[in-house]
Amino acid sequence: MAMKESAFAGTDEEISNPRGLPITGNFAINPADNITGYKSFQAGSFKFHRDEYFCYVTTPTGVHTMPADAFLRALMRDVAWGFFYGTVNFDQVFGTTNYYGEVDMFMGATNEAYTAAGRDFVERFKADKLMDVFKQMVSDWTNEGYDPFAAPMETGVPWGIKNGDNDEAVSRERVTARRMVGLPGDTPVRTDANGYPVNRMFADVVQDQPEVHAEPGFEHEVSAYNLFAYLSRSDVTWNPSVCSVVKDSLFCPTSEEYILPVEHGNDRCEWFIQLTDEITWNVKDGATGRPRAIINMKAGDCCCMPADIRHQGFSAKRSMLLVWENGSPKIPELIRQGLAPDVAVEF
Amino acid sequence: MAMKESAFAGTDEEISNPRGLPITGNFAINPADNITGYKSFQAGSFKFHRDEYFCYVTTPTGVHTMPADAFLRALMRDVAWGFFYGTVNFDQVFGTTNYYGEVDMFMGATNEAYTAAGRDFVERFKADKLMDVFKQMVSDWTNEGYDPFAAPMETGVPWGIKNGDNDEAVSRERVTARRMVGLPGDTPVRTDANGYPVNRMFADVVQDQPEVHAEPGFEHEVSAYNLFAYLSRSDVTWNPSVCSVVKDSLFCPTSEEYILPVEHGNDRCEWFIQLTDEITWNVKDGATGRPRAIINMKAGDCCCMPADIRHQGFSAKRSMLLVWENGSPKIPELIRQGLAPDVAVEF
Amino acid sequence: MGQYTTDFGSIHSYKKGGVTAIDDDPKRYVFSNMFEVAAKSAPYERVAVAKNFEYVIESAKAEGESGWYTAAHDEFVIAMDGKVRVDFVKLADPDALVDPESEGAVHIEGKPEGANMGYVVLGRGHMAMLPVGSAYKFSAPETCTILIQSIDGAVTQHKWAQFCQK
Amino acid sequence: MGQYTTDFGSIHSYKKGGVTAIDDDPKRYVFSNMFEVAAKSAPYERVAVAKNFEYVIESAKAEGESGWYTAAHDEFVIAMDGKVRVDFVKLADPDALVDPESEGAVHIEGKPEGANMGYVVLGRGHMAMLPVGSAYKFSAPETCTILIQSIDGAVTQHKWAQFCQK
Ligand SMILES: [Fe+3]
Ligand SMILES: [Fe+3]
Repeated sequence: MAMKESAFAGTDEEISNPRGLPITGNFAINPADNITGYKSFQAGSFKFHRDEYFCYVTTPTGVHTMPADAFLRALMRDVAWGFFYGTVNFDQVFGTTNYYGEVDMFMGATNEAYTAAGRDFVERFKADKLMDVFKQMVSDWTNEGYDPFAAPMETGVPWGIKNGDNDEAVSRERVTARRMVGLPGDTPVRTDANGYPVNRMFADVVQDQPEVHAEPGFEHEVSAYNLFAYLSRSDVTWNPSVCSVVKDSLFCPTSEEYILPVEHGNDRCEWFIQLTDEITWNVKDGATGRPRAIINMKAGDCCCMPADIRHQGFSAKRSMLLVWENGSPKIPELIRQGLAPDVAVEF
Repeated sequence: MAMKESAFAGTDEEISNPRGLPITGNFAINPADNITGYKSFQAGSFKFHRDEYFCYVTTPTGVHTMPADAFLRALMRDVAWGFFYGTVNFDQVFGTTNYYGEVDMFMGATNEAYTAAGRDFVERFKADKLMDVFKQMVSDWTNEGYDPFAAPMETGVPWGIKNGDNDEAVSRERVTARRMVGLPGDTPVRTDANGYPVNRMFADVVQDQPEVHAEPGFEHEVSAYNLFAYLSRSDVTWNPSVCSVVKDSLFCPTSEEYILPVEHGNDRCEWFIQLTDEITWNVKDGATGRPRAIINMKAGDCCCMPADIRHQGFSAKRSMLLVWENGSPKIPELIRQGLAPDVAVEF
Repeated sequence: MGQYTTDFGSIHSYKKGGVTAIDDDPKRYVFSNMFEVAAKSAPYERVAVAKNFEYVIESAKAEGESGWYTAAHDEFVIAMDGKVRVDFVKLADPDALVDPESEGAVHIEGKPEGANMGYVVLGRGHMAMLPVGSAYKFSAPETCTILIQSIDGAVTQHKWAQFCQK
Repeated sequence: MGQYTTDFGSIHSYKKGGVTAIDDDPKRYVFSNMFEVAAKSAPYERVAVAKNFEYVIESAKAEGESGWYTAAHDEFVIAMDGKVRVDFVKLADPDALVDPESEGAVHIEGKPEGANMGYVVLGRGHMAMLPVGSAYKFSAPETCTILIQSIDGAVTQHKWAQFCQK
């Protein structure tokens, strides 16, 4: 029996605010440091600066240090995904939780040791205001030759003092088909000609196109494209893009290589359909960070990420993963209120 | 810090074995994989293999995946340090605990989630036998141009299929002064001529030598050298070497840059004396892995690591750190039996 | 750099991964393999392999001809491991065959009335739209697997206990 | 690449870091700064800044001349931030001045008897041996800091509560 989220009572269109936090303002972008050449940034009580190796997040409760590559890869996803669904844990300490219009930014809020000791720190921001700071941060802190979207074997290193930029790479638009890739007027397929060569690890992926025999007048409806070829030409990793849409059901396939740069903390169930090759997922508790499971997925495997966990994937060979999201804005609050289960299917 | 070779041979005293484990044999080195070119290794029920991005540790309870750079940097330290004092956590799951002659190798034994769920796995090995496998592993898995001892800005990347080796780098002899560096017949000072140029981040460290006016016959006793110059010429990071010895009191200064590649779990108190610049230490509980403190050390700061924690350091600029160890073999068992405190000083 | 071989899997040859629990119940991950599900089901049984509230992803064995289906919303199909033809008819009176407020695909007895829209032939990894207002039919010269993005409905089979890791 | 400035600190100019507890007692880390300890102590007070069972590291303000010391074992000294001269005498009868089974340095009244061994002049970062069987004396034209590797003994001062983070 289909359980629709609209069947549950008790939702409205207000933005959820489980911590009851006020909106914080006070944004600042400070001039480049004389030695490192990097700007520093401020959002509320959060201060951000980087040097040759590290990015630092400072709050009234302390300083958190992250390697620049890990921070920039995570920041890039948070920016490109528009804070995504639920929580983007840059690592086990710092991250953001999306309430869709407003965002909680936190230090330690998803880390058992921090919360148990009362050392966690959270502030709430208007999403667009915080996004503006994040976008300028990823732009300023990315050097020429380094692409935080790329796999390690496909890009340079992020270390060192400020040295040019890679705004072309960090300002890529996330691709979001309205109905399906390849439909007239919708997201175009990828080709050599429009700047998407086949990735070296997908050289054996057949690039044929489906036979499409539309009768006159039905060209907008009888439509097909080669999804595997499309994914074999992705120039980014761990960056789901919407390829087909059934109401709130979004097929978001992506090409994956090396490590998902964040621990994604679900605010709803999310499904993974492994289209090719193999990914291993480390699953931890969403609230505490304790390891819960390790999941190995091979081509054809289907697996649900429950709403109460966080997950991080490892893909040794570039692989194709179909991430499947239910984009309904009502689900997270239903789950928080205990009106919907953490798991997608009980059997 | 390097153990004395005699530790491998076993001592007259009984070797501690808190888990009461039998010694495991069954070592194997398997031929190179046809695709990746890397050998695989086995020690007891632990199996090790690597591919372009990752190193994998397999036990009967599961597979643990680590990025190749993190694994090789940690393995390099475990090898160079002779399993060090206490526990070398390669990350939060895999590692070794040294019992000085014998070694426990574990998956999840220092991770609360693994132990609470009974998913931890431990086997015990003769130290010299396991060391032999580890040495061949670090040799086979390190490619030409990559130095797991070096800071990220000073070396290449470890990714890709097997491509040459860097045995010169991975087989460096650790430096262990018997009485003091620079004494006749003891560890020599470092110079351009013997292959130790000044590191770029220490270009401003004065290279003068002390005035030594020894009366005839006292040249072996009236002796001094420039320790800061010596450290400015270190070609490795996070690799303490013994510079002066008062019985079991070992001054083990080292030059640090980027991140300590392991989480070192103490089996006794260990002291840090920050000689120059700045290091931040993330301190976690030794048994559970829960964050306990963040410690920021600036030049002149002195700080003890208690016997019940693990620690990992971050150094943005290359810095000089004096690691001070009490090498007495009796201490760990005293602490385990509750006969000595976890802290060095109570006040 | 070595040559890479992309591993696709198929209804005839697939490997399964799985859930290694550290501190959890594997059932919560609803882990199955679409090729196994298709292989062990009757042709064109549309078995849910993923479900998120009302939405589903169905795996089916494509073998010979299917019946005709329609739905009150778009659906999409991916040919996972072989050649599949999809024929389309523009329904003359869609509301007569499927409640416009309803969700999920419905089976239609016999070929429905309406204009011939054409057809597509999908190879491995090709995705086609199954547009609202039309009926569609699959045919496959050789056994293979199709994956359908849809909504839980009349034709959706639920066999979780049979196929999912416990 | 930029130019790097190594930060040494000195008795006249030092910054202190510190312990930020997440779930612990900062006292367990026995956190102090050797320059602060030296600055706030009398000349040549040998104040322990680190201790591990019997072993200690002492910080002392070097200023003018110290008395003479000896120990029944080697010790070592590092000049941290300025010029320090160390004079050595080969003790004619070391056991008369320090129990050969004892640990830690002892203070000797007046210049001890024995052959002149020579002296060293240490600059910043230089380390010298204070060899067993000898007596030694420090002198510093300008105030600076010395760090001594030794064993807890008669001359070692313990002022933990005064200098360590609580
Ligand atoms: Fe996710
Ligand atoms: Fe350590």
